[in-house]
Amino acid sequence: MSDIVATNQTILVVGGGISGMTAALEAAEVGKQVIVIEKTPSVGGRVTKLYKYFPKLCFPTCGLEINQRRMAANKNITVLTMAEVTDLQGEAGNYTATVKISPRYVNSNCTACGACGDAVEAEFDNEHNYNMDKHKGAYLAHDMAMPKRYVLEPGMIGTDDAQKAKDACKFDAIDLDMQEETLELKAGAVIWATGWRPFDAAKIQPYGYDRIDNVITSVEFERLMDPKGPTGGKLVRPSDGKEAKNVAFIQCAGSRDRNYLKHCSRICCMASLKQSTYVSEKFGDDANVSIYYIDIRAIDRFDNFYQKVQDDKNVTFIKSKVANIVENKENGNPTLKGVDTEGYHRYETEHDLVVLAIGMEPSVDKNTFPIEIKVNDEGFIEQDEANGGVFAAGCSSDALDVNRAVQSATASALRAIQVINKVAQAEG
Amino acid sequence: MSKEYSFYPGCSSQEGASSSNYLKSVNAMCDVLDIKLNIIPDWNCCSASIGYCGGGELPRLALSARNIALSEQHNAGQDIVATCAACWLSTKETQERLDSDAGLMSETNEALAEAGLKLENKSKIRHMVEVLIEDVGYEEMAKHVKKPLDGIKIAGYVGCQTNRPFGIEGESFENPKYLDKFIETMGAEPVENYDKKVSCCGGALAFSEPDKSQLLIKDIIEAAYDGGADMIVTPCPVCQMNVEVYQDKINAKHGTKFNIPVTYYSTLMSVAYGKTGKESGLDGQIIRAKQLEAIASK
Amino acid sequence: MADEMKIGAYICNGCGIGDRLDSGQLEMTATRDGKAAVCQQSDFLCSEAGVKMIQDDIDNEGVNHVVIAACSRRAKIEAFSFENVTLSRANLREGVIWVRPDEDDQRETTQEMADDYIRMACAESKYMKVPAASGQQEVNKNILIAGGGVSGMTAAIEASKAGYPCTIVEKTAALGGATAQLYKKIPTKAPYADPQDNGIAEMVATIEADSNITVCLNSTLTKTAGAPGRFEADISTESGSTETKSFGAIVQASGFTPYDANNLTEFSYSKSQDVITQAELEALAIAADGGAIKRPSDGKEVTNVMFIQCAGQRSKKEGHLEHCSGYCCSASIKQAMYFKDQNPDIDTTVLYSDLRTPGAGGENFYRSGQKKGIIFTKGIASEVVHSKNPIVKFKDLILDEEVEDEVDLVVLATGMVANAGEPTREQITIAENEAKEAGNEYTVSVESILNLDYRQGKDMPHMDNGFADSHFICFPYETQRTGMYAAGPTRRPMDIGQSMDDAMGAAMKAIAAAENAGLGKAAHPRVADLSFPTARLEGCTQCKRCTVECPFGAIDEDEKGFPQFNESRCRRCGTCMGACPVRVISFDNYSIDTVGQQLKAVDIPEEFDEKPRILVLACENDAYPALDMAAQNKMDYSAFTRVIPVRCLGSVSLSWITDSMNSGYDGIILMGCPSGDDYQCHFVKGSGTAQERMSKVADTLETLSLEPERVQTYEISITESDKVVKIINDMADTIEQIGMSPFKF
Amino acid sequence: MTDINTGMVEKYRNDFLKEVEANVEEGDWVKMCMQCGVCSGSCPLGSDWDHPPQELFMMIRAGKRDEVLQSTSMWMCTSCYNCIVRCPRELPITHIMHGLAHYATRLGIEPKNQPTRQFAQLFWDNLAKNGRVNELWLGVNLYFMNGFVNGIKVALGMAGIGLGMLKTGRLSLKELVGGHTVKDKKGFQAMIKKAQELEAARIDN
Repeated sequence: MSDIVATNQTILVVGGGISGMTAALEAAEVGKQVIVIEKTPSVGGRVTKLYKYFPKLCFPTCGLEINQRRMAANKNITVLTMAEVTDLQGEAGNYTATVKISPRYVNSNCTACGACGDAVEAEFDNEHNYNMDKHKGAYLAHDMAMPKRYVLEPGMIGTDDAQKAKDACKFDAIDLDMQEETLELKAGAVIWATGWRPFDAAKIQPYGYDRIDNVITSVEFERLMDPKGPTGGKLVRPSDGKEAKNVAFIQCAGSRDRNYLKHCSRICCMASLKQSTYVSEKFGDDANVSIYYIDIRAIDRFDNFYQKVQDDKNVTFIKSKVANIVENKENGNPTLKGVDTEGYHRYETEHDLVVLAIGMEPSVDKNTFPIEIKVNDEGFIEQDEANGGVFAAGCSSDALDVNRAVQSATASALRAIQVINKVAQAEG
Repeated sequence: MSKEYSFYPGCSSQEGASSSNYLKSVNAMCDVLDIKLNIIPDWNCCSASIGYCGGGELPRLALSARNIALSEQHNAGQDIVATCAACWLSTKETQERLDSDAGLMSETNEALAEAGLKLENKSKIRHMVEVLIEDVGYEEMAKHVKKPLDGIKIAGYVGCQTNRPFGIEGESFENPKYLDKFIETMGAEPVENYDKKVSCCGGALAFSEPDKSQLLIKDIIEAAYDGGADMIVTPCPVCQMNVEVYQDKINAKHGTKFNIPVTYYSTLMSVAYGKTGKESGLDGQIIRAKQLEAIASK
Repeated sequence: MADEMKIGAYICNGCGIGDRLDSGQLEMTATRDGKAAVCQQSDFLCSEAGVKMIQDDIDNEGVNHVVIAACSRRAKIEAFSFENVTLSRANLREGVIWVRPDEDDQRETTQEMADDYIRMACAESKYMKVPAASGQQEVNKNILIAGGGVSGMTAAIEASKAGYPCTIVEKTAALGGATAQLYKKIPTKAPYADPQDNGIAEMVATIEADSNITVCLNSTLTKTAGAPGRFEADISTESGSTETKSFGAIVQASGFTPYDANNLTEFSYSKSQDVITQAELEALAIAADGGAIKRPSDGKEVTNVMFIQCAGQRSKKEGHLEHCSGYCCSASIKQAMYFKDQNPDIDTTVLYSDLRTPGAGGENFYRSGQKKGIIFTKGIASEVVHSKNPIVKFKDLILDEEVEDEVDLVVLATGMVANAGEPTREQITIAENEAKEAGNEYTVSVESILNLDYRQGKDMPHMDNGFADSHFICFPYETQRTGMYAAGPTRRPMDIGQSMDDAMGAAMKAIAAAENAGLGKAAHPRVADLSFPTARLEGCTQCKRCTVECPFGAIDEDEKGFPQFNESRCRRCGTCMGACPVRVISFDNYSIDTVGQQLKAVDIPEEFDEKPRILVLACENDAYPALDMAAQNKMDYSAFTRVIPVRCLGSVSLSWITDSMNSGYDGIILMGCPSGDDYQCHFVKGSGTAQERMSKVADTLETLSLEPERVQTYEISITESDKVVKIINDMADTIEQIGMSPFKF
Repeated sequence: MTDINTGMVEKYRNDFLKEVEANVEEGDWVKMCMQCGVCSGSCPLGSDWDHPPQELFMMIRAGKRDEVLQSTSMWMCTSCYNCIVRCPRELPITHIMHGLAHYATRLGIEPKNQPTRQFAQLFWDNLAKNGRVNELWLGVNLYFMNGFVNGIKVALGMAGIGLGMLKTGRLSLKELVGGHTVKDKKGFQAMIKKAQELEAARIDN
């Protein structure tokens, strides 16, 4: 890692999701030096876990392919995976970041031939599928993982499996003695693109996510549709593998609620509308979707999509925050209790599966930023002079859909370039 | 050394009142755990959550304020501990409301002045359950068990007001676990996912809306039976009374055959701690808790 | 680059290639059939040693055409990137051994597959040139900004901060646009509790103080010619004077027009003075300037006001807007606060169907509105009756009852109509035909903003609901006119906060466009590609297909009707190349020959060998990765398949189809991206255009008396690995049924 | 206070809302409701409410003064606090319900024969007298609150329970005479009186 060149004309991008990639690319494609710090073994972030995008219902990997090709072809970009910024000092035009790099146990010799994966036995939780299934101890996060380089589970190190993996590799790509590294990087500007994480559904006690098998989150539901997901693309429910034809979506699961997240996460309404089409796609007229909502927030052209879903006679909308969910012990169906507030109608309805349209929480906790920075009550970074040369991109700045996250990231690239160009001018 | 608390027993715990047996068992339990309860002298009723018709906001606040003031005067520096959910709740609510509203605070003190009292409003207001969990701890609670309650399956019915809106630190509103832990600690077996654990028994409306309330009670008891419970245990006097005493009426009305004892956590504990049935207030059971009696008389 | 061509072929034996294939045989194929002057093997070609070996040959042996026979062109890109040489990749790993079972009786066909890919790569290599910029390009850092509203001003200020001179062309006499007409704006900072100053004054001051920013007021763009890096814009003032300036790129921030509330007869807008729009309320608020707001009809101080949300929006009704304008809920909250902050006793009711205040700021602002006593009622207004005081008739959806409410003032939350300029020629033609069918006349009612001197039309194409939005979710700024970027409400309905963010993004893209045009590099998605299309005009028949089919309006025609390529407008998709019936258009590194010679290089066995050949032309963006991932997951497909990646299905020349048919291929599969309304083609129209062309192939097959099943076109998304495999194997079955092609020699 | 509902087209004025904010315990929270209905769905006696809490809040905003104050709904509150803990907008719904009930009573327009209304009043009178609740009298009064004959029926109906309670010492006949009480009755009653005066001064003008 010592060969990384970083000066105070370098832009440091923290986070390699769609926002971080975009910011990095926009800056690099006008000739700026960019270093991307990604915590996981591969770039791409949350969107790699989405089956389709709303409102076009196209596949995220399609745009990812282009972005990854752009990155691979661009010599101005250095990507550090399994890396985290542990400290950040300095001011606009002159930052020093301390970066911790966890061992991958696989070096750049790896050709992703897969021999190590075939050689090992032990299995580990598959984070890419929100731990709904397992993967081998030597793995690629997903088919399009970039860098296309295997990873060893730390838990495997010291076991026979680790040795098996090493022995299976013809290219000497596996280095079981790899140690954690720490490096210091200079930077003129920092783009903070650490994105979001789904709110912990177990905290929403009335919905029994921790007690009822057939209550899952929207991000998990997304994985069910994916051919490479835990169900191989089948829309079946966890308890008994029964086809989930009668599906309830609960909006504001964790959002707009002082008990959890006070803010509106913006994407959840559209996510559920999108996911309602999954159910129709799978089961046609046997599909039966109920969407429990407070307000359907399908703004601008998204409303056209909302109108399309409204025209689907298999989808019903109920203005109601579901009060609680109990499990029908006979058939495992979650039963939703509440009141439809449009004219006061009580309901007690059974569904095959309940999907919590889970809220968006900033990945980085308010108080754990490595540098003094303006963060609002919701934990999002405010655009503020006081932040100096640190700029938020994407969902670290607000709850945003992909399109808006990319806009925000593109804007952040310009903010960073403004700083860099000043430095360049000063240095002549 | 023994822990001392300023104790607010509440109307229902008085001698000859509906949960006098609760007080008995609490005393027995505290005796073992070396907890000293100093009763607040001349305490008054908190008006529970049913005084609102006649009593306005301020008069009701004044009631609990008087108790706190008396405690601060006579049991200075001691946490106020209540065994009754309603007492605990009203007192705690009063403290919160007055803390957040200077106007109400001064008006309350104006009223208290008529009784020659002044409120500082600084004492901590706690439920006996909190004392057990936070000050005594499960380990210590377990140490004193002489007669483990082997082979009894118990539905831990937490009810409403011990659980909401304040509840016990670290427990969820929908599925608090502490009562089950008590049961286990005493050597008995808790009913897993007892899904009426925090449902409402109708509270005071058991008197005014008997039919409606008894439907709620019916569900609570049914769920306990479904879970294979031999008995039900609760931390709340109203819950205990409502769930125990109406079983005959429910049987008569709905053709059920309910006959399940309902006791307090303190009853379990004092029996497990080797106290006699009388000391444990078992004689206060309308539906006799025979298994506990058997253990107590061993 | 060296004068004479020298091909170096490098065969990797790693990842099982060596175990599965006879590398000696491969080497022979490369040298004998592929005419590789140098051929070396390596057990680990992507290793430092392997790469060094190749670089040495380039440096010392004069190798200038490199053929890598290893893994997919999508793998080890960083390792296999060499300067000043052409690069071809024979995909032996994902293309051969990973899609074929490791069985002895399969070895022969698998080896044949590999040999063919070597031949194909060498053939391609032979016809590739190292692309060099045309010399046409020039660096021009000046950014043209159409529109002086908050979006345009932001773009100018921010681009200038980065060192790029900007010129704002504003139609009116002042900067500030719609925002300047606001008493206050929706808050853009925590705690998002109160309306904020609109901020225009400071921005104007900043601009005036910035010598890098030129402002042309009372001015419009009467003509915009050229291309990124060399735009020539005629800036004309009202007085008629015109100045021509050159620019590197353009930001279009032409804003919006408020929806015409006169269409809302049900709400008596034109009848009652006390039924007004949000814009009109701003005027009243400015007039009141913190004092009591008086209503228009009689100057009475307003004591109660009702806001009707979604007025003429979110509805398919004739004359209504189908979209949601996104900002109106927050705007009504803000305006209700005008009243509440001045006098809390004024009753303010917001009648909504879905209250839309997304994000952290939005929800805080909603709560703040409630705290201030604004009443929110979920209901649908059916009518506003004009009387002394307007009477609002609505259904309260919560209380489920019809209500009549008499108020002092009604405010209609009408939406945004984009100022996106004229539709494209293509769009106009479609609209005209639709109108004709309906028996009406279609006339373009809007003024052009850019007045582009492009044969495709005067402005950027309109997307959903008439906005100049991008169709892409991952690439929100990708318009179909290179070097021009829409910002603010002309792109998509949005509030001020979003517009400012959006304008910064657009400025960023404009800067990138200007810089890359200066270097002759392509814009998205083939970023940095130096190749560009050229035509042998002596062969051109002036059929104009290239100019018509170019998705990006990159090609003009000279007076004789010959195509004029504008390199910096071009995205290098090759649709023009595919369109050209006389095959005169080509790129240095991608041409009729680079593909045509590959398919000719494939060894076509005799008919009785029972070894058919299936040609797959796969889009490099989605279909080819899908094939790669099928291989990664070790799915098998027919050993008779030969895959050639293409830049876009739009670049596929019919000659490739006819040639391969003539040379005895038994089946041809074209794989492109989904087209239509939700198209996924990165070049917008490429795959759609290709499918149109292919629909005509049937006749060609007839004339050759071949079964139409032999040529099939499919839409493939990148995730559809199972599908691509099935398609190929189905084709193999089909061929078994209908038999081999009679055209084998 | 004039009846706002009679004015045909003078709805959705905030007069009643403001009245509630001024005079009803925790009334200033009513405007914060966003009509999600989680309170209504969480109520154990929900189905017995003519108008669940969230609807009452909307009615208050719509100025339906009499319909709200004369409603039996808030008297259905069992004080289980489910609504409070689940409300996403932290409305103290239980207290608002109590507050509305009390305010209706104060205005004398509450549903007179609503049993909880009657029991709640008995309970207050009972404790206000001695400072502590006399369960026996409370019970006796309760059974006879709807007149003597009906009272006998109820009493007999409850006799079994009463007996059980007596046997187990959880109900004491001592309560018939004297019974539990605070010692400082005078001070206690003065305090209550003062509190009532102060509150009245705040509300009744």
